[in-house]
Amino acid sequence: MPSELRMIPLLPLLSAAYLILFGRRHSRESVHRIACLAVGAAFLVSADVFFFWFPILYQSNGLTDLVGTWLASGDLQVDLALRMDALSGLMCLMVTFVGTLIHIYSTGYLAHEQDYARFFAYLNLFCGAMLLLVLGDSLPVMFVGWEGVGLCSYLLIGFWYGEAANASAGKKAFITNRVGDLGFLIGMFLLFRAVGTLDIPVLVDTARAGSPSLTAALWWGQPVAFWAALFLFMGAVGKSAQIPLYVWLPDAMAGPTPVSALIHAATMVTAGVYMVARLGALYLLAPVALAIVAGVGALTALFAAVIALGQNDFKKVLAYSTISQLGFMFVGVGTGNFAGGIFHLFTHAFFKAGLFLCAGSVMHAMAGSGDITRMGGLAQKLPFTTWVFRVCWLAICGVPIFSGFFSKDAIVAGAFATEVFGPRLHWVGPTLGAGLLVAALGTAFYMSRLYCLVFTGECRADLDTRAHLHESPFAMVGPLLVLGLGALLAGVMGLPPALSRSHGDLIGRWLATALGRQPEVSRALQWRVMATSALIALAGIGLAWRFFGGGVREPARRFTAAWPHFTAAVRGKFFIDEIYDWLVVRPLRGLSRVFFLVVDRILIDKLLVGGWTVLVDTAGRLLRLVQVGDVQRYLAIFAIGLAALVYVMARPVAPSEVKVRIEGRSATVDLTEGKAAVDKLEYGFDFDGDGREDRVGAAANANWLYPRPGHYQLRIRIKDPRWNTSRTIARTIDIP
Amino acid sequence: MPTYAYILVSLALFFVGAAGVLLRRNVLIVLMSVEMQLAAGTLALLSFSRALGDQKGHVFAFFVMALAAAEAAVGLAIVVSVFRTRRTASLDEVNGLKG
Amino acid sequence: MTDLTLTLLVPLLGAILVMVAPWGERTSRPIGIVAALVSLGQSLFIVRDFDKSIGAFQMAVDRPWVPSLGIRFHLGVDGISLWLVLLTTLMVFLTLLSPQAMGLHKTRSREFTVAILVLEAGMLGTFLAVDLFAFYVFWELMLIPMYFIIGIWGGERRLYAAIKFVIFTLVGSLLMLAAILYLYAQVHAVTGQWTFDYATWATITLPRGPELLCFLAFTLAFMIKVPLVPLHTWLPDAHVEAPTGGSVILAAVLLKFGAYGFLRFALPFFPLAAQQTAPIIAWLAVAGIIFGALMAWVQDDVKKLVAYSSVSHLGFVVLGILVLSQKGIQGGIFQMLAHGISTGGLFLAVGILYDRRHTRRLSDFGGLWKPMPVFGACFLVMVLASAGLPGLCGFVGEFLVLLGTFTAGKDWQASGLAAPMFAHPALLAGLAAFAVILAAVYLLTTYQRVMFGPLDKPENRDPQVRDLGLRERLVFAVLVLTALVMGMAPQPILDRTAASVQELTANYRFRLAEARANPIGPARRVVAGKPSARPASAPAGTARPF
Amino acid sequence: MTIAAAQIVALSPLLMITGVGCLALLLDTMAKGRAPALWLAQLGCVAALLAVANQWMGSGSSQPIWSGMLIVDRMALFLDGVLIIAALATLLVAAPFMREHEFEHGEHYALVLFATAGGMTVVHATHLLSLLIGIETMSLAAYLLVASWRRQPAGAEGALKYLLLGAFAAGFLVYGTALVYGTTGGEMSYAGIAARAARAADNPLFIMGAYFLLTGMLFKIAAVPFHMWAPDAYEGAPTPVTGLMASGIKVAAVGGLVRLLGSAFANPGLALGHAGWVRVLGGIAFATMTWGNLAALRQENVKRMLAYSSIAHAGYLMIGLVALGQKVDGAQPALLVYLAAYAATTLGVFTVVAWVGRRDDERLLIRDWAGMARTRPAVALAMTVLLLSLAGVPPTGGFFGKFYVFRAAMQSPDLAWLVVAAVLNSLVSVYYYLRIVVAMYFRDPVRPWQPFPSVGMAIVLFVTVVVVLALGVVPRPVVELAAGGLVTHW
Repeated sequence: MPSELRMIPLLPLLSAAYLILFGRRHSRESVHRIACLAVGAAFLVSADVFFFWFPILYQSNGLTDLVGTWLASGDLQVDLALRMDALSGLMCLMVTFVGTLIHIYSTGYLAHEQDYARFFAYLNLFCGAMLLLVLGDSLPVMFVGWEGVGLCSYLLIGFWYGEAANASAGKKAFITNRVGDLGFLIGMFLLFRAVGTLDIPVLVDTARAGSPSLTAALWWGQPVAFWAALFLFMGAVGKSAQIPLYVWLPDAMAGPTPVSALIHAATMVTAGVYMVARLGALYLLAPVALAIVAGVGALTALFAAVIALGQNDFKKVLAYSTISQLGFMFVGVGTGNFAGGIFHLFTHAFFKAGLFLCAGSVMHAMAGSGDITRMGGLAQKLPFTTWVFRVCWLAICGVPIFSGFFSKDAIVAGAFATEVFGPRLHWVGPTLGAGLLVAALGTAFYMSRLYCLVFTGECRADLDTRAHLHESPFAMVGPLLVLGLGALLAGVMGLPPALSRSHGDLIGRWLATALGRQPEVSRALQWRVMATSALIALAGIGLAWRFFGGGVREPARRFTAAWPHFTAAVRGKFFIDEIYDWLVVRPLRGLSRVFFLVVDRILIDKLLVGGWTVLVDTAGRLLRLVQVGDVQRYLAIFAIGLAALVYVMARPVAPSEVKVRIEGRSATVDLTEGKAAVDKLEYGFDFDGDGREDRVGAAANANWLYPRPGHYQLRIRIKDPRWNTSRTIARTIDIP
Repeated sequence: MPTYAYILVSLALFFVGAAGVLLRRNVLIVLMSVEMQLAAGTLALLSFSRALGDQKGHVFAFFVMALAAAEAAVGLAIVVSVFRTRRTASLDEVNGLKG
Repeated sequence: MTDLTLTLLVPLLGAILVMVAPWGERTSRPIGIVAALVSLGQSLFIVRDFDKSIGAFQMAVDRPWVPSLGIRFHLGVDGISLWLVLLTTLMVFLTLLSPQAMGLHKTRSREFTVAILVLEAGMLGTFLAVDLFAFYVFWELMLIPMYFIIGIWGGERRLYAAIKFVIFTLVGSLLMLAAILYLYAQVHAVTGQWTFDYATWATITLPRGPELLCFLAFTLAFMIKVPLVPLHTWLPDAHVEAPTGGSVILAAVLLKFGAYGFLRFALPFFPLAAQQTAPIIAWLAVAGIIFGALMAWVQDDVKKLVAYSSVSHLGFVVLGILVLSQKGIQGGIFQMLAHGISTGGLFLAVGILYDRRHTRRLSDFGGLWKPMPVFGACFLVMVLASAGLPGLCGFVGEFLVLLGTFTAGKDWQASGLAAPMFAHPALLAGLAAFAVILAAVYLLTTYQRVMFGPLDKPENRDPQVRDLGLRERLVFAVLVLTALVMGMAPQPILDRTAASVQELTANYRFRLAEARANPIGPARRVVAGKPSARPASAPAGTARPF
Repeated sequence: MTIAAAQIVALSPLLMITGVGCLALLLDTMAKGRAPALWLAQLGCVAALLAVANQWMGSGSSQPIWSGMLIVDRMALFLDGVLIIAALATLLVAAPFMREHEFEHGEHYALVLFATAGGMTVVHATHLLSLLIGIETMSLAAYLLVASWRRQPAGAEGALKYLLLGAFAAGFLVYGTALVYGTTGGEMSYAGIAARAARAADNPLFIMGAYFLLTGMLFKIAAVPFHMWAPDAYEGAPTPVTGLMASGIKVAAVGGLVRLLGSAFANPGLALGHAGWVRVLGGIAFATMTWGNLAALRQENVKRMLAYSSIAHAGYLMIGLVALGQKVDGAQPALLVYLAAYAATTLGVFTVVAWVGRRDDERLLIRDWAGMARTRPAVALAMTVLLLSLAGVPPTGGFFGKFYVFRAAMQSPDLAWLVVAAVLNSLVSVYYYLRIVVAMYFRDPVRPWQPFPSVGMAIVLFVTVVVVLALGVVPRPVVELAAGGLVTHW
């Protein structure tokens, strides 16, 4: 087995470590040379492995590189193992390829940055973590990468830490992701409890075999597989920014643009989709979970598309677009069409990265501003950027020939054709497909709006900015062109059988072993979907042109005037952040404060601890008062104490337990406590409460036969004949 | 007289002495009351000794008398010392140490 | 073989040397550092010589101490204490090395060094003691130096904090002393010999009532140390007022004794009582995990925040131990070590901040990455380790504990535990897992408010606010490296704890089954494999005839 | 009654102390200055100590002396040793103290020896008469010692209170003797009482007599409610004398109680049951330690605080006495070890208290001790060790003594509650002991410290600290010595 697999994540990681430790001693050139080389080398290694072993890869479970045991305890055994199969190989290639391009791009984009080495270190670290996520052979290892990319995302969003908002955005991203990670963890626990391992291939095999350990009902009648799938999906929701955890992604745009392109468009955010596809067999066992995945995806696709309509920040629009496109992917994987989801993931990586890099290029030109209301007519000033943008724009709109067209159609068609939901939920697929078509219309509209407002018409920027407009350096434009090319051509990988006249699409065939059976889409359906979506794309573009062609036009203004509340709500992103703040953050913080002040400070510290202190202290003060200094008081206490002592001493002690045994009408009383008597005492037993002692003598036990049942008062007098002192105990007895 | 009568007398003497110690304010009288308690003990010892026909009680009584004398001597010395510093022999006023 | 006595003696000798050294204040710290280094080296030798296939105590030192009372100077190390010993020596060394150890005080470093070294001896002794008397002596030996450290070099309310620390600790440990004495008498009653030998004690089953009381006494002592909610309020005060070095030792090592003692003594000695009260303790642990995190979130004082985070983190340890499975206990032990490193690091970081800025209020910081990037990086690693980021030390323990708790029901069944420890383990694990989110919330908020944002406060621009010096770098390098290694390659640590944990859980299962099978009964001896009580060998000590 | 040479040799320590006391008194009237009397007294102590050692080595078995008036056994010798060392320490500390405060009287030294001789008589006594003689010799000497600082009004006041209450207690002692004597049919020796106790226990007068006797003894160890004299007398007395009272006199009284309870009143009919002293002393033990500790909490005067602390320790000691009544294993050696550790600790503590005061600056308030750790680190450290020993924190003798006593009590399930109460009490005690530590270590000096150079005090302090630590770290020798006292005939 090829042990160079471990080199793939290791190269960027080592470079990251080196740059963190020594990066500041190096010049910019050597820094970015090291960083780019590391990722580039990782790309080459993965390409080498991928293509060299390709025949085996796509027919088998793939290649494993076992580094060692990571952690083992009891029945838990987690190996640090990497696995490359067709799916992870593809992802690996994509990550390293796009990663390399974006590294190169960054050398231009951040040419004037102070903290150059830190940036590249983080970027390398990210690539390493992402590759670990992709290649990890078991869920915990995947989780290391999963959280690792979250960390890098946090670091890179907050890269310009001087602005409090950037740091907050990073924090928000991390914490929101953590919410999802909680689900991931619980999902892992569920799987481990059911299957006894966390190795992905074993899990997948178990799921494919339909093992009863996974299909047994767990809670509310749903099988283990459902709950595990659902909790894992919670992780995916966090990482891939789906409803309800998408809120971090728009804020994440605070990071440098290459970061947005790499992490928040092409790679990290798609990890959720990748994970679901990877564990597809598990999801297939739980159609309801699949339906939830697909439903959340479709809902997110629509919702984010709507919000994107009203955004005026270049990157925010792209961010919502990403959320929406991720929704598409989830519909893909959620309808059992894993290959379709992955295909869209793949094409999306190209065109969305391209779009982001264009955004970076534009903002580079606009002195960092991303406000599209201040742009316009940039096509002339930024020719290369514009061209790449056009390609990517058309791709995302789903215009035929461009890659997005094919991948989106694969998802929509798959949704219409899917049968994974079974007879009771068969309506889900077509409904979602229809929903996606609406989302596609929205996509075409808001992307075209973006294009129109940025590149067409008059430039609305101020003079100063306008004077500085320039095309970006080659380091930035080069990667752009490559990505544009990818956006144009990547569709080839998944040409539908209707066009390619083959059995199934290329990517589907590659991934067949890794992902299992895919929904069969009839050619007729393929044609129908292609036609519809092409029309929708064109309609969206046309509508957008009517509203925004060459700047904001009359219809757009009229629309705003007619629907002021709706427009405000869309602009305000439906105030989801504020709602979360009021519903979750503030109550929780308030609760914490209450706990701290009331429970900790007052209840425990003041009452529980302070109470004892006060008690003891008061006792101390009181005892001091007794010591008045007058010797005769002392003598009195001496005498009274002695008298009290004699009084106490001379009195018999009540036995600690009075055993009364009742058998029928006979009651037996026993005061001996199982010990030999020391004192010579006399006992008088009055069983019936008539004041007369029924039994008298030295015996500490006595019995009595009651004439009739009833409620009796038992009195026992214990007497010390020496002192003629006695003590009486009373009990009540019920004689049945 | 039977022995218990002596014992009763001695008990009475003892408690009278105790009451004197507790109630009188003059140090000298208090000291005398203490002596009275010791005397009560001596009386009890002697009566027991006589009743039992045993000599130990008598011997003990001598020691108690010696003890009473020694206590009186030391006590008076201390009273003088107190009087020198405080100019009083009343227990009411000897309460500088307290708390 | 490594001599464990020497391990104890080195810090003590160091302390004496520092005390009597005629050169005064200036040399005391270097001497202390050397002593700490030597004992660190020794504990590394212990790790090297440790045989991971043995579950019982190794490298035992067993000499008579007071033979007529059955007191022996009996030391030994097993998988449970092995790494804690290393953690102790490491953290003490780093504390002495750190220039901020005494907080803002610059004087009386001789006394400080002595206190730390005596404390180290106490801590090592407590971990190594196999004889209960020795254990108690060392346990109490830790108290006074820490009291001095808080009281002399502490902050404004140091007197309050110091006495609170002492009183809280003593409430538990004195009741534990009573319980130890009771057990001691019972052991004598059962076996006919006076002994404090751990192995013998772990075979004695008490009658139910006394067992519960003794268990509560032991557990109170340990849970105050942990600390378990609601016994935790001494901790924030102690931490806030203690100087940096004190906080580091307190967090990194002292708190571990609670969990360690619980695992080592409370569980094996009182199997049934432990099982009966486990639901309460487990819920309290989870409450601690969550409320500790929540309360950490609303603190403005960084130290207090980290202190509350300790409450949260150590809840995991207790939970893991209570699960009584290999995963849970190993996870708990690992979590102890990880918490020692990460929280120790956090306190050091706070100490450095305090040194630079003379404040610990979050609102006074901001944008410190700019003047202190190296510090920022180290601080970040500690924050992330504490937040349980996979790949750093904090994750492994939390993961194992949560996984162990979640799957506990199955493990109990599979291992043949006579009765479940508590109901709904999965629910508890699920609740505890919320700390994963909350930890990120409060830690990252803290980090952001300290390091990120604009550098807008003039005090923060002062040249006084400088990056790490050489010694500080060294300290942090060790911590960061340890955190990374522990996170990436936890297996060497887990390997060496496995056998002992296995033995402990097996013994526990056996004793629990026995105790449940004989619900009423006098104190008795239960030896695995040998149901009848072993005849007492010649009594170790009776009075010499005169 | 024959007086054989062997008996005189056996009793040589007691005789030496008594004789040297008399000689010192004479010498002081004849010689110039106080030094000769002091040296003589110290030499006498050393010689007596050697005699004790000689006796220990010499004979294994116990020896009744003078027809059973006294006994020489290991326990008595052990306590003799403790008492003599306490006397020696007191002499060493008292001399410089008196010189500093200008009230050096030669008879003071003799009185220390007389008090010690009285105490030794008490621990040797096996007869009510010798007990009375011992107690009163000890007490009379103590009254005078308390009053010896004549310029100090507090001294006379403390002495007066001590005397009056002591005389009152002596009355009970005598009357109790009479009652016991009468009801046992003429028995005064412990063995005789023990032989008759089973029958006499039915007689309330006998029980009253026994309790009167106990009251007289409990007064000496300052048990609640007979403790009221202690704070005032301790505060009023010159500090070295306070040290002697807290150590020597308490040791002697406890020794006497061990003998009385362990032999004369050991009969289960007398010890157990509702009128038995086990129950009563258990209650008193609880009251004593609780009262002492609580009242000590708020004291500002170090000596007064230590007085209350000493009351609390009487409570702990009584747990051992109660255990003795339950016939458990090792109660007596436990008490002996506790006494040794306690005596060493107390002597050390009062040495420090004596050391800090100057002629015009007594420094008796806790706040006066502020910052001592800065200027006198060694003394502060020593004081800390001693206070921790009082509080019962390991590794000190105080801890080991407590442990040993509690171990004895724990063997009886009836006494477990006392141990728990004692343990909680020591928690309270830690608070006030630490107040002194707080002042010494955590506070800044209020006014300059002037050293008080005294070799004697330094020696005493050093030795006591070493002994206290040794008792905590290597208690084995003392445990074995104390266990030697086990094998005795009553």
